[in-house]
Amino acid sequence: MEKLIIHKESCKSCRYCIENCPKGALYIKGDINEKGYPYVSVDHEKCTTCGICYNVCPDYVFEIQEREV
Amino acid sequence: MEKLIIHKESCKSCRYCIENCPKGALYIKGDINEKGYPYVSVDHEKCTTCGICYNVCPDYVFEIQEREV
Amino acid sequence: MLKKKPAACFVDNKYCPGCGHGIINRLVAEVLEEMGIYEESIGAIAVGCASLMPETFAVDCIQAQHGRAAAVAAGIKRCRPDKTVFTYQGDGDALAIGFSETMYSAIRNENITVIFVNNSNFGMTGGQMAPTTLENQKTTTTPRGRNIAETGDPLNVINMMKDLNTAYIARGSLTNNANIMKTKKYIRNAFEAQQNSEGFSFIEILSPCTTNWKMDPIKAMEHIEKNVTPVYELGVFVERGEKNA
Amino acid sequence: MLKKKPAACFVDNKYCPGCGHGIINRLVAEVLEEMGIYEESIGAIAVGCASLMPETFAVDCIQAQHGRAAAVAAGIKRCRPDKTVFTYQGDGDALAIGFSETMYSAIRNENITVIFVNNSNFGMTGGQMAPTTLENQKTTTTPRGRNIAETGDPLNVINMMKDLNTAYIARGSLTNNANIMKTKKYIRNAFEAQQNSEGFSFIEILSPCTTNWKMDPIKAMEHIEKNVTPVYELGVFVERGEKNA
Amino acid sequence: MEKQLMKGNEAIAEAVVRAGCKFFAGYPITPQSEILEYLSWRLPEVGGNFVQSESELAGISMVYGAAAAGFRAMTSSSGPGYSLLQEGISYIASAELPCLIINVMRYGSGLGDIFVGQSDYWQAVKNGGHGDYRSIVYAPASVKEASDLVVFGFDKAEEYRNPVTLLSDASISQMMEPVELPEMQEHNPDKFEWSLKGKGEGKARSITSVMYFQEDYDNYIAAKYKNIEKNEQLWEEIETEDAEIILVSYGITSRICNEAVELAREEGIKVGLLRPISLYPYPVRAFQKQKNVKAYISVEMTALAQMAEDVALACKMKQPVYSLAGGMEIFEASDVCNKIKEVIDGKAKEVF
Amino acid sequence: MEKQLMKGNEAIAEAVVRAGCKFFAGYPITPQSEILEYLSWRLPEVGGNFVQSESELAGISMVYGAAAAGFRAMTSSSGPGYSLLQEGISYIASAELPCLIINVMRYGSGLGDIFVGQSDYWQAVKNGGHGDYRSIVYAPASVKEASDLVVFGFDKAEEYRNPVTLLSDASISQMMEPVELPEMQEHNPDKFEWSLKGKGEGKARSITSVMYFQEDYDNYIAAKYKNIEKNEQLWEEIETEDAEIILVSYGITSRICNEAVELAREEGIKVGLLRPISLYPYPVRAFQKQKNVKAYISVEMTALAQMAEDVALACKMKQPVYSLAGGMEIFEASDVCNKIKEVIDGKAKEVF
Amino acid sequence: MPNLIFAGFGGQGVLTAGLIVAKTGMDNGKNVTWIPSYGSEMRGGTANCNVKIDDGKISSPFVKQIDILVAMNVPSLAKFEPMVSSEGTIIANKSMVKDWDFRSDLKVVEVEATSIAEELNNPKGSNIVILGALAMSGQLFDKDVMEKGVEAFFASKGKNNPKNRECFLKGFECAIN
Amino acid sequence: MPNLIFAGFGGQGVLTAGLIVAKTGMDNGKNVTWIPSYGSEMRGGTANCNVKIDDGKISSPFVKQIDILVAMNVPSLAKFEPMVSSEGTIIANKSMVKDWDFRSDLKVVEVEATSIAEELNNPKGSNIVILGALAMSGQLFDKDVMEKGVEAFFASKGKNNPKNRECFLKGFECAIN
Ligand SMILES: Cc1ncc(C[n+]2csc(CCOP(=O)(O)OP(=O)(O)O)c2C)c(N)n1
Ligand SMILES: Cc1ncc(C[n+]2csc(CCOP(=O)(O)OP(=O)(O)O)c2C)c(N)n1
Ligand code: SF4
Ligand code: SF4
Ligand code: SF4
Ligand code: SF4
Ligand code: SF4
Ligand code: SF4
Ligand SMILES: [Mg+2]
Ligand SMILES: [Mg+2]
Repeated sequence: MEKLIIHKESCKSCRYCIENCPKGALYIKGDINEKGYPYVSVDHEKCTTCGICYNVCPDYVFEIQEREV
Repeated sequence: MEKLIIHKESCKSCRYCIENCPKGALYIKGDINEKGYPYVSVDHEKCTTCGICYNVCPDYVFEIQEREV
Repeated sequence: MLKKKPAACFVDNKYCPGCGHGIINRLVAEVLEEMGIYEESIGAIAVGCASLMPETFAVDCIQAQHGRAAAVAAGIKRCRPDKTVFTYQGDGDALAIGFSETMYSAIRNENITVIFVNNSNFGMTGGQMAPTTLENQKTTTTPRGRNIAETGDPLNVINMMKDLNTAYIARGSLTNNANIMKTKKYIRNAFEAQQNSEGFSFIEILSPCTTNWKMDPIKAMEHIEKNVTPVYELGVFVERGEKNA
Repeated sequence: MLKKKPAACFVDNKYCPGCGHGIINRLVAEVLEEMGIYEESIGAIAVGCASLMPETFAVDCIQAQHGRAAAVAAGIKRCRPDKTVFTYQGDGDALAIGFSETMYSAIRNENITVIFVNNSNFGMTGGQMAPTTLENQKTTTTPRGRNIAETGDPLNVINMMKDLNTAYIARGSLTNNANIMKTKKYIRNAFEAQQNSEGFSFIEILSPCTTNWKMDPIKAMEHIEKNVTPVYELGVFVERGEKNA
Repeated sequence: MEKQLMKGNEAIAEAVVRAGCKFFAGYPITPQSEILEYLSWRLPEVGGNFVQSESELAGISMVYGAAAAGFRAMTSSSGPGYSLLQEGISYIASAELPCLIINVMRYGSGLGDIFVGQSDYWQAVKNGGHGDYRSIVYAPASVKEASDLVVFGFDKAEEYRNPVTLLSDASISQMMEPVELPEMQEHNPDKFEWSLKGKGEGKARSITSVMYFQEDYDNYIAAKYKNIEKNEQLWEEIETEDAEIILVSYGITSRICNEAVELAREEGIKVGLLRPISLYPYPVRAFQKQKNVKAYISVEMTALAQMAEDVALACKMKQPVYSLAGGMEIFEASDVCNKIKEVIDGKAKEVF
Repeated sequence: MEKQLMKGNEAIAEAVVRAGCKFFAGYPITPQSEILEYLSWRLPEVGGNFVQSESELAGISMVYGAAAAGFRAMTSSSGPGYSLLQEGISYIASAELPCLIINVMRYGSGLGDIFVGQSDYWQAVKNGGHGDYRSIVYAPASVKEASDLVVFGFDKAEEYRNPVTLLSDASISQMMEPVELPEMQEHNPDKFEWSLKGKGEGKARSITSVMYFQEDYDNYIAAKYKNIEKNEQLWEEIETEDAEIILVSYGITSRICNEAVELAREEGIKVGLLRPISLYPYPVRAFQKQKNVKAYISVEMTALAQMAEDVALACKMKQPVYSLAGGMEIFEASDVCNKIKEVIDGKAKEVF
Repeated sequence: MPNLIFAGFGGQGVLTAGLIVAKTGMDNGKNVTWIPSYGSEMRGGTANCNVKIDDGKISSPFVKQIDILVAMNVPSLAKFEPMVSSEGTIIANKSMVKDWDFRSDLKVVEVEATSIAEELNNPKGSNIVILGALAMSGQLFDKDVMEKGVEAFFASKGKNNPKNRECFLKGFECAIN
Repeated sequence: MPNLIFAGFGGQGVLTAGLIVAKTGMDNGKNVTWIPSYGSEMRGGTANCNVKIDDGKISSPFVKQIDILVAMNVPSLAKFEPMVSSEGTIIANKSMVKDWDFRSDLKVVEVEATSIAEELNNPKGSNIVILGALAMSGQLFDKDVMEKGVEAFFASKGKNNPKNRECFLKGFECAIN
């Protein structure tokens, strides 16, 4: 299981998370979700699970979990 | 003509004028006006036409004029 | 010295014996007459004992809905900016049901003059609690005295208003000749501010409701001196856009 | 570190992309959940974009009339003093039509929590001027920018409220992670004040209305930083009955 | 229960308490203020909440909240204040909450007169507020009936989850009459599944217009009110069996009509009185069973003969409807008798 | 005048300006807000006053003041906001001031739906406010008619010194249609003796309920409205001459009925349309002149068939009245045709 | 059975006097109504109440034809005397009504209600004095019934003051027919 | 005459496209109505308008059976395709509608509206591109009328941008039937 889960169907592409991620781990590929928005993706290598994206996202897109042991 | 005129029919007997007259010139005799109130009278000798009674009266009872020459 | 009831008070008023409304009616009439504007003034008169005024006060008047006098006045003034437009309101009217209209006239800095009679209860309807009712004061809806834990504190509207951008705000009283003269001066300043298009002017006047306080008029004035004035400080709070106090 | 959308946000919200309402909904949900009171909370939800909340927010809710949420909440709280009762309102709702209900809840120190979203316009109805609209801000009813000579100054409600006897008053913002965390703390303090029966708590939150501002969300947040925050100072203004600032 | 001499407003207020109502919020207005004044000390005595709200709007909003919480809740007002309640009543009806609204009618539009009147008939009966709803409306004709209808009103409000209006007037509310008060009862706000109390483990409740989730809403709401119309008609008949002229009148005016019936009967005129107790639903059935009637006269203290329309609809215009209307002065029985005679002599003009 | 494609709300707003109205105060609400938005720039352009008031209550109060000053003044709202205007309308009517009130109807009680509806019929027509007054009510069925009725409404308001209500709805107000706008006219607020302008040398004016000084007030006010009822009925008839079934419908719904008439006529069914333009006074005369009619169908976007009562009263219940009612979905012409057939086939149940 | 109006200045206790009479009626098995003047009608400082007592149903509580007028002052007489039916009765407070020219078709009973109450050290009792005069007039309840009525009323309020009885008796005694 | 719906995201200019068509209808002597979606219906970020053009009177402005659907994105197709009458037409923005499985009973015209507008340096002009495609479909006005309509519309707004004409022509040209 990934440490950072993106519920991409909820994303409305506001870019707050991208703007606020201290690691530059987030980006928009261009694919469009069912709502019609180009949703956010993460570069798991860069992500430190700091939780900022979760905090600034208006649309409950992020979920942060420990890696499965 | 008197210097202080009392429109006694307007008096409602609140006694503000009596309380505030610096000369103690005002008093209630006990006679009742048409509205049913024991109205105010003046002792012209004491009155200096200072105007305070006019000022404190809620019912437009007083009128102050110069004595006719 | 000449003193004669002003022309606007053309017939005996209908207030109870010792009611402050009578004095205030006369002061407003005097100021309008002295300024030479009484024939071109328009009053928006509140529901409350204020509503007894138009019958005995010879100025063009409109009976506002309860609480809405300031909005009614603003409507008139915006249409007829060259006329002097004032409201005449009680504390229930201006601060309870009409709180929003009163405050928003101040917020918008409407170029009107609000004359606001604080007699710490609803006089006309038989002495219920008003926003201004003092702590522990008995009224017909606070028969055991106003309990501020349930009703909140007595409302000092000038405290809320004085930081807004308005022209003139003052609070006077009627307890003696000196206070009455001061109150008259405040009223005059307010109307002058309006004439100079400075914006919103507001005069609160502490006044006795002898009937519902169930007090002898002279006792009622003493009560104002002793108990009301300490809660509602007298003076000028805003003048010509400058905030004092 | 574990982060997961709170249970109350059980389904995607219906706000526009980048709308601050979504963040605030989540913060309220988190606080209620963390305090362990979300299952016994009751929300009085305003008319405005706020009204999109009940469908997606799993807390007992009532749709208040426009402007009256604080009075509705007071009615509930007085009947059910053991429940946590809050309002969720926009600036048009709480400060325009509902000015009196909002202020009187504060005046009476009702033991409720008011969550107040200041997005400086009427979002739901298409971006008309709100009391909070900034000077010169263009809205659909101030197409040439808000002219304060006609409309009055932008309304800083906390200035009016902070001298009243209330429990907790603060203003937060959503422009970055730090501000969001602070805002969350304010919300928590407010609910705690209610739990301690301290009385009225009020949280104003500066929030973007991307759609009606016609701004890209990130630009909208910048606009708040640059233009809105200077007018509506952030911070805690009243705490535990003590007035700060 | 012992008979007591009580003012209408006070008997109403005491009945409110006895109905188990624990929440009042409202604003003073003559001739209704004694309801507040009484409840201001009486409700706290029974552990209830009394709030003198800053306005009628705040009052009805608090009632809306309290009703949503499942409590028996009410407000009262008159004339202009009743107008200000209309938006709230529409919300309460649309959310299908029970509550009691009292309008102690005075006369006139605008500021009006604090004297007795019946000119808020349309407003109460045909919805002063917006949209498709009705309030169940009861009109008491005595202090005793006023207090009984308070309790009955709360029951009906809950049965139909709908606001109930008690349409009193200045005379019923201001006068004292002997009254036996209803029994004290308790009300449990948790007994309703729908009442706001925190969701607990269950699904969150949303008190809002049922329109948003009620399937086939139009038919649902039409059927709801049809049902009320079928079951809740209430009226009193006095000497109608053989009556050729039937007076239709409610509240204080019906008492005067009752006296007029007696006077007219003494003169051998076959007059009866049909007194609607429920104004909504209007007691249509009462009209349908009349056998000998040749004309109806709607007697009411309103210049615009507001109820006469409902009389015409109720009798399906099979008989002519006349009107004795006007609110500045309360009628005397002799006024009513004169009208009856005019009708008999063909001198009156029908309104329908 | 050139034809323009204009939104109903904007055509209304422009007509307001052209009628010489110089004062608007009101509060946003969908689907009415474009009236404000338009006037916010347009009124200042002609030296008028636009105020976005803090609430509907403040708005109607400012309008009351402006109207008392003799100015053409107006406000507009919808549903819940319209409820909040009722107290003020009652005051304005009782003071006999002219003004224009616009209600752009949406559907439902409570918060309701911003989609088109006609469920404020009772509120507009039978007085949402307290007391004995009426507002003259006009219901436009097109953008052009809406703008024409604005000007006509102001004229009538002044002629009778009475508020006039323009009862628009979301579709008329939100759609664009070609429109020729009325001519620009000026209004002189000093032309009225009664308008507030400072007493000057004369007697002071008092704008208040005329009840306080009008002798024989009850009869005066009854006669005033009788007179309006006599002179101001307005309606349109389409193919009614030989019609055996007459649809009665106003506003947007009447247009659908018009289409239904065409469809039904194609099938040889003798159907006509009676479209009330004035809802108060209700066009009773239009019903009285119908010769061949066997049934009326009241078609309206309200679940409770609010207008059907007036149809029954207007036809004196000589014909059965059926109803096609419901506000959640706008009718299609085929819905109306189906109803017509049900009536013909004896499958529909009359409501009166 | 009679229609009464009790009228006087606020403070003269006319509403209470009317109420005592109404309650006495009720306690004696009658139908009764009582209705006060209210609201700004009272602003002038005068008050009145209408009382009806009847064996049968009472329709309007408002009295338009007065059988018995209890008038505590001159303005009350000025206002209500014209409404008294011929052969009707006026009970007047002679302390305040000095030289009134009563209609000749009326029965008039006078009593110095204000002075008597003051003499008896019960200045608020003038309304009870006048009830004594009312009893003496023989137009309504006889003395015992009225006396019991007064006592029962104050008992029910928990305010039994022996001075009220004194006032009542003195009023009965001093009334001039 | 046809009933149309124009639908897409807010910002794609579907309301304007509908309005241009309606105005063109009016200028050509037809009765027309145009009505937008409004209020919270728009909160999702989608917008649409209903347009009716007729020689006779128009009753309801609301379109329940669509003759021509102009769909600028996928959600619009999802929502409105079921309402298109059989034999009806869909004009779709191929830039956003990639692999949609159109109903087989419909006539479909596709155009890369978004990309073309971007290519022509007029990113807000995708709605005009699609009007070109509409003209090409032959279902409503012919090319000249529509072209004039577009120009007249912008002229009346005082916003005549030659790029709009380019967009229109390119749309007409590139539309795939
Ligand atoms: C909408 C409405 N609500 C209530 C009333 C009843 N009412 C009339 S005056 C008044 C209060 C009067 O108090 P205040 O404004 O303090 O004036 P005062 O008589 O004390 O001078 C009230 C509640 C009304 N007329 N209209
Ligand atoms: C009585 C009434 N008036 C007006 C409206 C229309 N209305 C709905 S929401 C709203 C304002 C919304 O603005 P705000 O409260 O700031 O909330 P936001 O949408 O910006 O979050 C208005 C005016 C209404 N529903 N009811
Ligand atoms: S958790 Fe932190 S680092 Fe990881 S994507 Fe989110 S903001 Fe960036
Ligand atoms: S903040 Fe949330 S909604 Fe916005 S782009 Fe990032 S994931 Fe999407
Ligand atoms: S004028 Fe002065 S001195 Fe004379 S009576 Fe009046 S207060 Fe007294
Ligand atoms: S102040 Fe006026 S009303 Fe009062 S007692 Fe003196 S004269 Fe009479
Ligand atoms: S009731 Fe009070 S405020 Fe009203 S007139 Fe009497 S004393 Fe004055
Ligand atoms: S309109 Fe504004 S406040 Fe409303 S959901 Fe959209 S962005 Fe948020
Ligand atoms: Mg007061
Ligand atoms: Mg907002």
